[in-house]
Amino acid sequence: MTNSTSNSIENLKDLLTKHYDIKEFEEPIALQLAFNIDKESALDALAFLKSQGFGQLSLLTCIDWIESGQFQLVYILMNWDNGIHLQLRTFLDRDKPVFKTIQHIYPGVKYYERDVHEFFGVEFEGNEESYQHLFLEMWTADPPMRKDFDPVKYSDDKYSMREYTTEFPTKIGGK
Amino acid sequence: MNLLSIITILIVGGLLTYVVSRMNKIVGAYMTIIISLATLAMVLFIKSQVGSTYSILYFSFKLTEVGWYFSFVLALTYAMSAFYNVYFTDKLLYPHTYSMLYLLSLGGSIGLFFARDFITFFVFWELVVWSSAFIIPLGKSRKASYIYYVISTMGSLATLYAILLIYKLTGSLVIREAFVLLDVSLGESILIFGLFILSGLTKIGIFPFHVWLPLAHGSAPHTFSPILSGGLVKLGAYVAYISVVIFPAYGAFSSTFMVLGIPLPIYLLMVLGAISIVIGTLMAIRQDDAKKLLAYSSVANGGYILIGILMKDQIAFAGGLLHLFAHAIASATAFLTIAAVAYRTGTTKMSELGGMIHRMPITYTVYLISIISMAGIPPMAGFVSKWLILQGLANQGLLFISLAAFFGSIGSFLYVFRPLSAVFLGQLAPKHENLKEAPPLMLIPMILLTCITLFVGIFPNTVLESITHIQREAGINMLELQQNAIVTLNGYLNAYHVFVVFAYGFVLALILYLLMPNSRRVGLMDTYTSAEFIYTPELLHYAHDFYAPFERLYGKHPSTLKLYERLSLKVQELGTFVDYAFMSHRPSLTVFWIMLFMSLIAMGGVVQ
Amino acid sequence: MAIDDKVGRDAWEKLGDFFRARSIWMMWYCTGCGAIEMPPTMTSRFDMERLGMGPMATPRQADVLLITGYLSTKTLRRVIYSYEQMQDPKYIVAFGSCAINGGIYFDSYATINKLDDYLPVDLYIAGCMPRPEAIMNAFNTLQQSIRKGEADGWKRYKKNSEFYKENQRKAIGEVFVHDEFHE
Amino acid sequence: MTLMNFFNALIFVLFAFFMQTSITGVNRKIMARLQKRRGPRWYQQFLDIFKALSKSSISHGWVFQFGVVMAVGGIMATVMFIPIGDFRAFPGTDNIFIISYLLAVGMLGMAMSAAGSGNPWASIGVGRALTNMLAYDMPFMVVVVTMIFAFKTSSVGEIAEIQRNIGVLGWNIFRLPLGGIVGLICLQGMLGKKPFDSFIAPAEIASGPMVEYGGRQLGMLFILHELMTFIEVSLIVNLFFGGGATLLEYFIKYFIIYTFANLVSGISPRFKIDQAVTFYYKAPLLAALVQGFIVVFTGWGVTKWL
Repeated sequence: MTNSTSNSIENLKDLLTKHYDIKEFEEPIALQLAFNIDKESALDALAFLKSQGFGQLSLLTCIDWIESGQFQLVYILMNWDNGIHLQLRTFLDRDKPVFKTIQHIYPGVKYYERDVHEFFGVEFEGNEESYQHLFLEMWTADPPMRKDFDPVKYSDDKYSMREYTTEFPTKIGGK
Repeated sequence: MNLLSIITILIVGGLLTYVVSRMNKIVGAYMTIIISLATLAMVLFIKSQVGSTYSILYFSFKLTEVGWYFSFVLALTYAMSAFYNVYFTDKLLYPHTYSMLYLLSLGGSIGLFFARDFITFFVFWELVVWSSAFIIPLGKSRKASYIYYVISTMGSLATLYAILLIYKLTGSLVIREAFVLLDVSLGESILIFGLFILSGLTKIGIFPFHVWLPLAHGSAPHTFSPILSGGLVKLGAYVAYISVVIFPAYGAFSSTFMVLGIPLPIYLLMVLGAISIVIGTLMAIRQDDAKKLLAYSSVANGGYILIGILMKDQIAFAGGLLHLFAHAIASATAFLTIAAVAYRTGTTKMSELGGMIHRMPITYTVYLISIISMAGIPPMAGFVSKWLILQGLANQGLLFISLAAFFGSIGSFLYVFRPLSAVFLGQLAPKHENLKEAPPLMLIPMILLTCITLFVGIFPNTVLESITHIQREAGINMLELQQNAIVTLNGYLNAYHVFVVFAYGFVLALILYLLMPNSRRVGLMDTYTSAEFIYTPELLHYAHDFYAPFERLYGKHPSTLKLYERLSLKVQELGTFVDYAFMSHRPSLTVFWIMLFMSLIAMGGVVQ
Repeated sequence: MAIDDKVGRDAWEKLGDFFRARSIWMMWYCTGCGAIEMPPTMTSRFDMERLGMGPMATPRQADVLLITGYLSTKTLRRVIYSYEQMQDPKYIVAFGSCAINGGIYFDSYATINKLDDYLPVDLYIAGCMPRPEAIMNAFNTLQQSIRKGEADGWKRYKKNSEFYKENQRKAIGEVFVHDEFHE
Repeated sequence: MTLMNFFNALIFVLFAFFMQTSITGVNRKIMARLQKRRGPRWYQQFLDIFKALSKSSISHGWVFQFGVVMAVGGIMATVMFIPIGDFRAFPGTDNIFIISYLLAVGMLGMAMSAAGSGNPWASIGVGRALTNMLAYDMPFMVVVVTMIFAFKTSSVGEIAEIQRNIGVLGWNIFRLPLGGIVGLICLQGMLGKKPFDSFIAPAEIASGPMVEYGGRQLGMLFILHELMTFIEVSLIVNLFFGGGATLLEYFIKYFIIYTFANLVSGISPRFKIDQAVTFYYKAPLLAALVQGFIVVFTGWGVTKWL
């Protein structure tokens, strides 16, 4: 089983490098391939991979690289025939994070895009629903998963704390 | 003021109403009310003249006890439902014909009940069949009227054949003498009995012939359905009465195989009645349209009435006749309440209604009391009649029929509760927010009928009195009635005591209830929804597929209507074959038939 | 029944408290991780029914609402809606440190820290999920306080309801949610 | 129908309530011991009822309250018809059909007020309760009809009298064995005990019809449940076990039968409602019919008995 999948990972790599200029590939664990791709060619890469048998979009999530001022979208795809997981990663600008919806490729991505928009503020053109809230009810502050959001400050001023009066006895056997 | 004047007033009045309502619909409708109320009053008035006979033209009438009882029930149902005509005239296509036929059918049925000889009987029978057949298409569907007309004509033709057979055998046409003179073999008496009762079975809607009832009642105009199920079904009961009591059925069939003391032909009819109870109940539980549901309940209760009358003993016979009265009142009231709801909301589909009690409380109370009587629960008339029937069945030891009777009475809790909960209780849809109570002229008959049901339920002896007169006239030993208790061979019922104790219990519960801290009024939507916020009452109202788990048990049931349709297809195929074989002009066929006959003759087998 | 702090309980309420102390029905609403402590409290080893307590299916029938753990804003809306559906007199027992001062979720944007500002709590049970012994002890204390008439959380909620309503509005905005899932 | 009758009847209802509620309390302890726990005090059921009565309550309209009062009133009236030994509150009214149909008043009253609360759980629960009634009442009524045909009387007291005259072997459980077994199985359905209590399933439909009741309505419905249990169990005692000549004898029989039903309910799962209907229409109905044929056609156990 493994030699057939290992060479299928090999020819997958050649296939991808032939079509798109992908600098380097990572293999975090067996049967998993991760690579970075620029924003423009990410869309048709996803369409191309769907045609190559990656029928399932397992997850769409976002990573906030606040130092380099970038958001990183990660699409995890899976191919049921040979069991290969594939992580397609693209970088977005942090101040104006905009990307296109891929509902026409993977219809299931509708709620993932809505979740990423709610917690990171990334806009997905073409998916009007993504501008509504999914988990948070009546949330007015800015998206909570961004690194520049301070939960402790939010929690302190929104939810009252219990004040503890600290009059412990100054010495043992005190008053 | 005698019987002839009643019938003439009705027939002439009907034609007169046609002319009047041609000019103004509303006045025509009020005419129907006045005339039917007058008929009711006159019927009550002529009670003292029992036994006298009249004759006019070719018809001759005899005022009998049973005739009076039946016409009283009919006149009451007609009079009460007439009040609704005023509101529904503009919804009808031909209101003037409706008013005329309305009165003609009443005239026909009263004439029928008092007919002395078969000719009058049959003429007035046809008058009723024709007038009701033309009223039904004024409602929603014409197909229902076709099916109704076909089945009842089949019945009436069978009766006509029986009448002619009797005339040939006995030479006399008077009902009471003709049957007595009959001394024929067993086979012929079964033939006559079967043919004569056939029209009764079709009219009551017993099992094989019940197909027309839900279609006709369900789609008849709203004001005529109560008469159809409350009144016209009782004509079949009268035919059953004649064919069991006047025609010495028990005597004629005494030589057949006896089932627990009941001759086989009559026992088979009772089994048919039992089957129609079970089918009526099962189908009524499934219906979504309230009128169809009540129609199927009429099929079920028709079964009770037939069983009661066929038993012809001291208890169940009285039970059958009382049930005839109680069911007539209860189902007429139920239909009237559904008509009132339909008048206000425009639909009788249960899944589209809900929460009517908050806008039509009086209609709700009237419906509640009518279903308590229909289900046979104590303080109402329905209980006394069902009690009598069940006592009679238990006394005779007929297990299967009493099983069907119990299934009918417990099953009736299910199907009477379905409209109560789906139409009147539950969530009120916003579109019904500003509904008003039924108009006052509609409330009068409803409240009147409810009081009658309650009164007869507490003092059943008032009606049972006239039923004992019928039993005396029919030669059966009469029901033993004490002050207001009924004493039978194996049971004792004092309906007044039951009511008093029920009221006493109610007062006790009320006192206990009022002692406690009172309750805070809360809106209908502030209800437990597993802590979720729901804002659409229509979705929260539970009315669709009310008894889903039970209905699934008999989901794929064989339907008699489809059986008839397949039958009619077979007849058409036969017709086309005959048409092809004999009627076509192709020479080859004629040559074929000639050759066939020649060969037969040649074989010599055909000659002798 | 006019309710104010100073006046004692009239005879009717004293009698009522006598019965209410010995038969408490618990609402079946497990709001947090402490709910897993209830099965051992009910079953054969500790047997809550000895105290006359038992679970009941709906808020209308229940007397005591157990807040068993942290309360996120979404859960708090449902808890407040259920609490208001319960019949007076009603009590609240809060389990664990998350209800007392936010516990380990004190810094989360979604959970409230001090339950007392939003709902009148009659009894706190310390512990990061108290064991059944602590729960049984707490129920005993609750019964004594009901018998003595000190468990007046529902009176406080009625009396200074605008204090509670104000806190609720500040923390979770509108209790009744109107969004696509509920319309 | 003198004033004495009414006073006796009131005493009788109170006696029925206190006897049944204390037996329920004892049974809750027995059920607890079944599950190896200690269980509540014997008077816990009284505490629950009076606590429920003492609380404030809500109402969804006049039918919501009227239905409860009508139900409890109907059931109190039915209790007055039940004979114990020779004590009858109202002589001559203990007809089986009156009792079983007055039970329907209780069911209808509760159904009406539950549906009036506008909660879908309640309507589902009521639909199931009525289907359940259609299930358990068929075999029971066939047995009742056979008894009426056999003993030529439909008064509960007289049937009990007939059985007592012949002594212990005269009990119907021995004369009509199949009928007795069917009676006990139907008792399980009547009481709404575990195998057949899908209409008050607490987790599935939030205790069915009882979903919107709190405070005094809930207390009244507890009283209704106790009185209904009293009626049904005493029906079985009178019809199949010869009723009680003395109060003590009646109490012992009553306690044994009710505890037996409770133990069966303690260890059995819960039927879905259509399974309950198919269950009752198979074996119990067949047994009841067979018993009926035996009695009607051969007369064993009735005419030909020791």
